[in-house]
This record gives sequence, structure tokens and C-alpha cells, in this order.
Amino acid sequence: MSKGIKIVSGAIVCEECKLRGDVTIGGGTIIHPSASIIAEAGPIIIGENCLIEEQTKIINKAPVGQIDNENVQELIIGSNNVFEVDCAIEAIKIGDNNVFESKSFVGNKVTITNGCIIGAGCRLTEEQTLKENTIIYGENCNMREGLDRPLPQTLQMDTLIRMLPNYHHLKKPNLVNNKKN
Amino acid sequence: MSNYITGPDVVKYACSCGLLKPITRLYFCRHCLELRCGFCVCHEVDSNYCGKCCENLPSAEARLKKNRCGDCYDCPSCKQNLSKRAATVGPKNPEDPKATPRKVYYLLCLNCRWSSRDVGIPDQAAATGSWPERENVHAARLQEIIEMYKGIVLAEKQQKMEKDKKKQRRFMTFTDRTGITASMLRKRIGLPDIPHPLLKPKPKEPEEAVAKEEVEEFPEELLTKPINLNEITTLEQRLNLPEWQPTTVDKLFPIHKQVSVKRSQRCRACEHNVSKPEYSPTSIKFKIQLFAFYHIPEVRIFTVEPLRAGKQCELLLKFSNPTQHQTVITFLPLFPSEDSFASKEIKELVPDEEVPSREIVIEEKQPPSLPGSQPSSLLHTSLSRTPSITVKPRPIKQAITANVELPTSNFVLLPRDDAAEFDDSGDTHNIQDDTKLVVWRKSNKAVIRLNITPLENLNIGDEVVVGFTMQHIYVNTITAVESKEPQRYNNNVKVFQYLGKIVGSE
Amino acid sequence: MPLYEGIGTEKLTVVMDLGAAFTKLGFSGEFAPRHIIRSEVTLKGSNLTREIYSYVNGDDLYDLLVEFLHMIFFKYVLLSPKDKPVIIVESLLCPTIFRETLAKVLFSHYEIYSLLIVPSHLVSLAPLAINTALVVDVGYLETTVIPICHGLPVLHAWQALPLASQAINNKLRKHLHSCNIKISEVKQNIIDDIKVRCCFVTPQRRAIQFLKSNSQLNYCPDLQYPLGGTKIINVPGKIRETVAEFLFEEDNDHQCLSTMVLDSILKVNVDLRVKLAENILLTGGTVMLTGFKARFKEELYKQLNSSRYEKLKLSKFMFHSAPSKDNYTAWLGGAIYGATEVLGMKSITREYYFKESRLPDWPNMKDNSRIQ
Amino acid sequence: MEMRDINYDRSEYVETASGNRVSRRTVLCGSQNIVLQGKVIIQSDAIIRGDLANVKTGRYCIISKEAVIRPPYKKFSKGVAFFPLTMGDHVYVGERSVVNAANIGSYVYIGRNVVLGRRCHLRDCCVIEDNTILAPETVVPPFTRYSGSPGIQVGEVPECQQDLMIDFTRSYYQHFVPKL
Repeated sequence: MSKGIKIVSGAIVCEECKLRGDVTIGGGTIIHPSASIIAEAGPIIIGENCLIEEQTKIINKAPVGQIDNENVQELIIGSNNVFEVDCAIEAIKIGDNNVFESKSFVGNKVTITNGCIIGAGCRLTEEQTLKENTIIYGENCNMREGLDRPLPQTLQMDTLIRMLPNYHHLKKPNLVNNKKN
Repeated sequence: MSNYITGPDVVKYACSCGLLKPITRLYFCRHCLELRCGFCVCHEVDSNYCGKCCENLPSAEARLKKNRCGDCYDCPSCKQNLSKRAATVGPKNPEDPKATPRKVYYLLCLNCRWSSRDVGIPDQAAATGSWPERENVHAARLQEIIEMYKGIVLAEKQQKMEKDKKKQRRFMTFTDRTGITASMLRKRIGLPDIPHPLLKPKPKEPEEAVAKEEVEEFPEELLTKPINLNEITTLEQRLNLPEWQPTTVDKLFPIHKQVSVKRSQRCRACEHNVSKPEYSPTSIKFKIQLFAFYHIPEVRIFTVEPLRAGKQCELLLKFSNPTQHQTVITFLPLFPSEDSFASKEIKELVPDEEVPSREIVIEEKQPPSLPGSQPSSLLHTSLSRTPSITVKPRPIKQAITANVELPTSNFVLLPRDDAAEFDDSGDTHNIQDDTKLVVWRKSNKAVIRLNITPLENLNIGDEVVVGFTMQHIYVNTITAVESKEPQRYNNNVKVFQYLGKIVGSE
Repeated sequence: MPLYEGIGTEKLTVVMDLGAAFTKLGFSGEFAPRHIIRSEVTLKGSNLTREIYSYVNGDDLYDLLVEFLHMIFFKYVLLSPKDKPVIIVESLLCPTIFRETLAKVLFSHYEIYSLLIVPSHLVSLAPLAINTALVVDVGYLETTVIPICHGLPVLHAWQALPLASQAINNKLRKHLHSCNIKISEVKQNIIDDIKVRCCFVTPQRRAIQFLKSNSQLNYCPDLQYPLGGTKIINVPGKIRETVAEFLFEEDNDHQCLSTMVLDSILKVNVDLRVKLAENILLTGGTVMLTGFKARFKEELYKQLNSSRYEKLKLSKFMFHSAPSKDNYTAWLGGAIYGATEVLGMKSITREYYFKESRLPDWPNMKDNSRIQ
Repeated sequence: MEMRDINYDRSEYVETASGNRVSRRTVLCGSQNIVLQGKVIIQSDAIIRGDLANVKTGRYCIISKEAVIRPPYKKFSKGVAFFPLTMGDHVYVGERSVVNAANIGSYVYIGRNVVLGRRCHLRDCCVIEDNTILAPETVVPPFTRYSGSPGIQVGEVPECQQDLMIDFTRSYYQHFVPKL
């Protein structure tokens, strides 16, 4: 896999965002300015129709103390995920239809399945795998089970797709839409 | 950097009731010329309003709706407010072509994503006011019991009144003399008997509760099946619904939002209002605002040199005059004791043992002692005052750990005029200041230099507290009836500064 | 709620039941308290919260109560207290300093019009419309038992033991610390929450087997209680079952919950004993623990056939269930009394209080003289 | 306590005619939709998303480092639109705070590291303490102090909050002087 940024056509990636290392961005994904996606210890693959807002930090960091990087770990992010302003993600794996609210933090020992909502300001560091449709909210991260998945933000993204291009310089998509994997 | 909004309070004023409060928390009653704080004013509910929809609720309606807003709801699981969400649902009869998709509403909590659909409450067609309520299961029975007790106590009260009335009746009635009551007479001449007003038919006694042998059984499956904590409600969630206190999550339901209040404060001594907000919930203006911040010169710590035990250091204080009248500030010792201040006497103002507890002093409300020549009858309005209860002011419990060398001269503070902010023309119009005292002066503000010496026996890390009495001329603009120009009084305020910790020792 | 017109017109009096852990607030004539809040105050300066019952002396209690009542009147009840009647539901064994300071705060600081103090055990009978029962109030600090015969509390037969919810909390905290070493100081309301959601009172037959050394009985399943997203408290099954056992084990002077009830019945004269045994009323929040009432009944029967109590010719015990949740039965009684005219007749007015400057109290012979 | 001088280097800040001091290192998207009413300070790395909807602030507003001012979106019957964000006079926004609110009144103090949820409505004279997370669509009544996550009312604000904020923001502006 060649090092470098791959953007599938249809994705809106603003100029001011910071992409480092081997990052693949799926179609229909919107990345707001000043977001940063850093693929240090391995590639990051972001699915379709994700929404990544300002100051978001998605980092594929080598777990501390593991210096040799022969087993390159991939950070795979599913589709229809929403990363709100200033959330920090270092999870191993993220499924679909998840919402990470502002200033939430997910440590590198956590696996997120589908339809989860991580409340604003919640810090998840404990080694765990969140079941489907789990809702984390409040100061001491109490856990609840939602009835169904959070509905994808299609309406908001359509308006963004119409509005963003006429205010920002966009990074050119350099990948035709037949996704490899 | 401590300011009034977030930082710790570094300058505190002594209120007339002995508590130390920053100037922003103090009121100044112009009728008895005293500082008042939240502790020694009488708070009253002024108006009710709902915090969310910011509408006023007249008090009768608030009482009828049990102090709850009609269409704002709180989430039962995390006490945040619920917002209404619309969902479109297929037309009633799918085959009829022109039927438009109906819009139905449900409640959703944006913090913990609890929704009214979780507990099976059907979505409502109208957005407001149609959500189902839950009745108290024992409502009917309790209503009967209350009626019964009312009846019993009422009858008892009437008998007592009856007994009193009988005693002091002076003239003799026909039955007293002859012993024939009206009902006996009516029976003899064949008329139907009229029931005695007191012996009206006893209301149907609600039957007494019968005790039962068996008691709610112990759920056996608790021993074997592991419980899922997400289904059991927490203690707070149960207590938010006191009447039903649901134990499982599926019995939770939306709670009406509690109404909040706007309060007005009234000075205890002279019953005058000290602060009265406006009626509309969103306005921040006040009808009556006697806040100390607008009447008493404000003291702020400008800079302070590093504090060393026993060594003299310099403290700069910034005085600002909020009133429209010029005032003169003089420094007086904290407690005007006759002899000079022995350092011991300052250090421990009040030894703790004999702190008198809060007795109540009941004295007839004498008019505020105005130095003017008003005859007291003029002030003492005719309405009879109930004996006023003033709690005896507690002694100020604040250890002073530094002596301040009080300057002998006083200084002038110019009135505040808001226009000064725009024209920066030189305006220190010919005030000769004692340069040793006044370091800097601009419109209604002045910076004063004081020398303070922390006490020798303080060690590193001790808090340094300095205090003095500030006497300023207060111009009372409520002109009494006959004197035209406003009265001028000397008002003494005790001010304490908390300068921080001792850094080094000599 | 049926919006009958009665509520709008007549004067609504505030009814308060200041418990050690929780305070029940509401209005007279209503069927449930409007609020049940913790009896604690967050001091303005720092945000440390202090319980009301942790007062040091009169003045400390005075300031705590001023702050607490200010929160009650202006955040929950939304009523300016000046010249208004107030009803307080209080236990007969409530410390005098608490009653006197509370009255002083209400009268001198909030200038209320009149104060009616009703004994909690007596008024707990009002929702049941009966006048003879044995009232067992299992509260936070202590459990008190006072028999009420024909509407009169039989005070010489009172029993009280510090076996209540505070003791359970302390025991639970000790156990949790022993088996979750890395858990530092756990806050009070988290312990309360674990007790209410996870713990229960086992039936007697299992308790007997626990005592037998060779019991191969397996306990109920363990439980993971999430704490603050990062830490998880492991609540082993053994604790969930046995945390409330000590309430029923006789301590070294042979005292426990069930013996209290029988001792109290012993002190009442003979003809009322059967009636009391068949009218037992359990009140107080701790009674709502799952399995508490069932176990309490079994323990009573077990005590009955022990040697101390054969003088008691009792055959069966019968329990009342009040038309309210157990933790606010006393408050409901106060609300029912408040709706009647007794408020006008028996409450202490401001003038009386300032003339006497003390509260009439049953131990005080001036109020309780026999000759009247 | 009197406020210390905060000095900034002259090259980084632009001073407009009406006294606004805006750092060059800010991300101002859609700057023609952003209206500053005068004597407003926007410090470095702040983000104002004027491209989503127009943002209007009052006089003497202070937006600290890395703060994000972002108009919220609102779902209507037909599609989604971004709500214009208006701020009153004398408003202070702390560092790294995310303001996603719909409307902020005047004389409001917002602490550091605060998150205001979508479509919040802050009335005049309210104080949001540091590290508070306000749930979306919360209405903060005047003269209240909010704290905690989710934000609940923890106290009250003194009645003369209006003058305190005027004095605070004005002395902040006067002590915000370029490095000599």
C-alpha cells in the first residue's frame, strides 16, 4: 500500500486540515478545517459519509512501550460516523453509525462496535468493547442501552456539501470511487 | 489573577450582622444606613417563571399546577430537559392516495438519549400539552381519609366553640326555664322534627385498614439470575418521582419541569425593599437596586509586595467612588478602642470560648437614629409594628495577622461621571493630594499606599489578613420631607483584605 | 391528578419531614411529597457538602439550617415563609437541641406565622385510619419502635437501636474496600446507590446455612458496578446477600431488630399485646430493601419460640401496608393532619414562642403536667 | 485584584478601525458573514465558522485562544439549515471552549474548556464555570451559575453582574497591550 493520502471522489476535505501518514478517506466524507488525522503506527481507513468536525484528532498511535512496528496495526473506521468538535480518538476499531460528541476521548484499548454514542467530555480508557447501541453520558460515564441506532446526519451533510466548496479550498480526490477492499 | 466572577474573594466588608462578605454580595439599606447581606435580609418570592420557556406563571396557576411548567419536561434518567422531536408516520389509511404523511411528536433527551418511546408512551399528534399523566393509585382512598379527619376535627372544634359560647350567655332561654326543647314541642303539635344542626349524619366512615398476614414475598430469581444494572433505576432517578419511585427503567416517565422564582429582598429593620427585580423573567434590570456596589466606595488590591513575617512592606489599594457625589475617605482603626492597639488585642479579636450563641433581641422598632432634627413621630408611621425580631449581630470572627499603619490624612474621591470614559482630557482639577498617600488618581478612582507589617510569629504559608475601618461621607438622596438638599452622613465600614501567604521570614 | 377546586383556594401549608438522610417536602392535603432531597447543604464558598445531622454545636446547626431552609423555601417549595404556617414531622426521640434550633431558625430568621410539630410515629397511622399499631421506623441513623394504643404513643415501651441504613452503608463500604483494593474513598451516594440497586436481604433459610461452616451453598451471582467510566467495582455475591445480616444477629446483649419489637410488646399491658402483634406498621426508607419485610416476619416468628418470650401468648403477626411508599408514610400522616383544622388549634404561634422562647416538649413537666 | 497587563506581539494582531484586535493565526471562515461590533479581541488559533451562518458579536467581546464559535444546525420540516449565532455585549469566552449555541445574551462569562451544546440559549448575566458541558438545547436563565457535565445550576450570580462584566471586559481590553 503506497504511503500517502488517498481521497475517494465525492469526499470534501478542507485545505486547512492536517493529514499525516497513510490515510484513506471514503466517498461522501466531510472533513472540516483544523481537523487532524495522523497515521503514525499504521494506516487509517475512514469509511463513507463520515463527518469530522474542527479540532478532531484521530491518531493511530503505537501503544506505549511497543517500539518495533513490524505488526502494523490498521485503524479501520466504518461509515456514517460523526466526530464532533475537539474529540480525540485512538481506538483500535470503530464500526458504523457512531457519534463521538465534543471533547470525548477514546483510549487505544477500546473497541467501538456500531450505533454507539460517546457523550461530550467522556473519557473511555478502560480495556473494553462497547456493545451495539451503547450510550455513554454524564460526568462519571454512566452507560445506557439505546433502542436503535442514531440516525445518520444525511440532511446536515447535504447542506454542508452544497455550502463548503464555495468558502474553502478543497483537496483534490485522487482515487476513483471503486473502493479497493 | 482573582476577579469577582471566578476568583477567590480577596476583599471582604463586614456586614451589620457580623458576617464578612465581598461587596458584590452586600446590599445597602438607605433608610437605616446599614450594610445588609443575604443572611440578614428577608427574602420573598416575587414572581414564578419557567426556566426553559421563560414565561411568567401567575402564582395562582403555579399553585394549581403544583409549581410545575405545563409543557416543559425533564428527563427522568438524567434530569436534563427533554426536547420535542417530530417524526413522520405513514398516512392513516395507506391506500388512500391523497392522504399526506402525518407528523407525530415524541420526547427525546439529548444528553442521555432517553426517549418517550423507550417506555412505550405513544407518539402524540399535537406538540404540546397532550402527554399522558399517571394517577396516584391510592388517590381515592386518601381523599376519603382526609375528608374523614377534616370532619372529626371540625366537629371537635365546633363542640369546643359551643362550650365556650354556652358559658358567657347572660339571658335565660325558654328551654333553660322550662326544660322543653323545640323538638319536643314540635313533636307534641305533630310537626316533623328538624334535625339538630350539630348532629348532621356522620359521614360514611372509611373502613379501617385491615392488617394482612402475608407480606411481599422475596423474589427467588434474584438468587440465580444475574441482574442487568442498566434496567434498574438509580436512587436519584427514583427520588425524582416520589409518588411512584419506579424500581425498573421501563416504569420511568417524563417529569414536569420545576418552576423557578425571582426573589425580592427586604431589610428586616425598616421593612423597606432592598432589591426588587422586574416582572419579566428575561429582564436583568431591577425596580429597586440598593446594592452596596453602587453606594459604598469599592476597595481593590492594586499590588502587594512579597510578604515577610515582621518586615514592613507596601500595599497599594485602589478606591473607586460609585456615587454621583464627591466623598472623603478617612482611615480609622478597626475597633475604636480607647487605648492604643496592643498587638495582642488585634491578633485575636474574639477568643472562641465565650462566643454568645444567637440570642434573639426583641425590641420595639425605634426609628433609625438620624442625626437630623426630625421629630421621631414624623417618621414613625401610624401602622402598629409587630415587635421586630432582630437576631443579635454576632461578633466578627476574623483573626488579623498584620498591623496596618493608618495614615492620618484623608483623601478625596471625585464623583463618578460616565461621560469621563470617552473624553480623556486631563481632569485632576486642582486637588492637592498628600503625595505620600495618593499614588495615582483618575476620574473617580485613586490608588493609596499603605505600609503593613505582618506579625513576627507568622511562619511561611500563613494567611496574611489586614483590616481597617473606612469612613466615607454618604450622601442620602432620599430627601426627608422638609429639608431640600440631601443629608450627608459619616458611614463607617470595616474592610478586610486577604493578601495571600507569607513567602519568606527575615 | 384530579384538578378539584379545593387545592386552589384554601391555604396551603408546607409540610416537612427532616430525616437524617433525606428530607420529604410537600404541601398539606396532598397525597405524596413534592420532593425528596438529601438532607445536606453545599456551602457557598467551597463546594463541599455537609450533612445537617453532622452539626457540632447550636450555632453550627443554626447556620446549616438557615442555608438548608433557604434552599427548601426558594428552590423547592417556592413560597416566601414570612407569616406562613409550617408543619414539621419529627420523631418523639428527636434531640432537643435540634428541635429548639429549628424552631429558632424558623421563627426568628424566617419569621413564620405558626409552627405545628407532630410526632412521626403517631401520624404514620393516619393514612391507615386506625388508632392502635406498633410502629417500627427503620431510618438512617437508628431504628425506633413505639407502640401507639388508641391514638396515644405508649412512651415507656419505646425501643431504639443504631441498626439502620447508616450501619449497612458502613459495613458495605468496609467489604467493598477489602475486595476492591484499588478503589479509593467511595463517595456516600455511590455506596447508597450500590446498596439500593445490588444488595438485598436473603430469606432466613439461606442465612442459617451461611452460619453452618460446611455449607456448600453458592451465593448469588457477582456484579460489576461501573464507576466513573474508568474504574469498575466488583460487588461479590456474598456481600450482596449478607450485608444486612447483622440487623438480625443478636449482639452481645441479645438485641436485634426482632427482639426490639417483642421487648416493646412485653412492656405494654396484657390486653393490648395481641392487638399490637396483629397491627405492625413498618416505615422508613430502609424497609424498601427487597426481601426486608419477608425476612423480618420470619425473624419475628423465630424469636417468638425462644425462651425469653414464652410469656407472650402470641400466635401470629399481621402487617399493615400504608397507601404510600414506606419512606414517606410519616410525611403523608403530617400532610393529612395539616389539611384539618388541628393546624389552627394546636400550632404554636409566633407570639407564644417569643413569650416563652422555648417549644413545649413532652419531657418538660410544665407542658406535660398530669393535673390538667 | 487589579488585572495584569497581557501583551501580544504587534505583528500577529490586526487592529481594525472600530478597535477590534484579531490575531492573524485565527481560522475565520466566511469572514464577510462575521460582524464584530467594536473593541472585540479574538486571540490566536480561535475558529469562527462564518461560512455556515452569519455570526454577530456585541461590543467588548473577548474570544480566547483555540475557542470555536460555530453556528448550530436545526432540523426543519423541509431539510436542515444553519442558525445565525448572535452574541451580546461584554461577553468573555474562555480558552478551548466550543460555542455551538444559538444565542448568547450580554454580560455572559464562559469559562475555559466549556462545551455549549447545539442550540443552547444563554440569557444575560449568566456564568458558565470552567470545564462545564451544557447539554444541547439547554436554556440558561439570567443570573445563574452553571457547572458540571451535564451542566446544572449550582449557584447564583450577584445582582450587579452587569457592571462586573462591563468592568472585567473593559479592563481586559485596556490591559491587552502590544509588546513594546
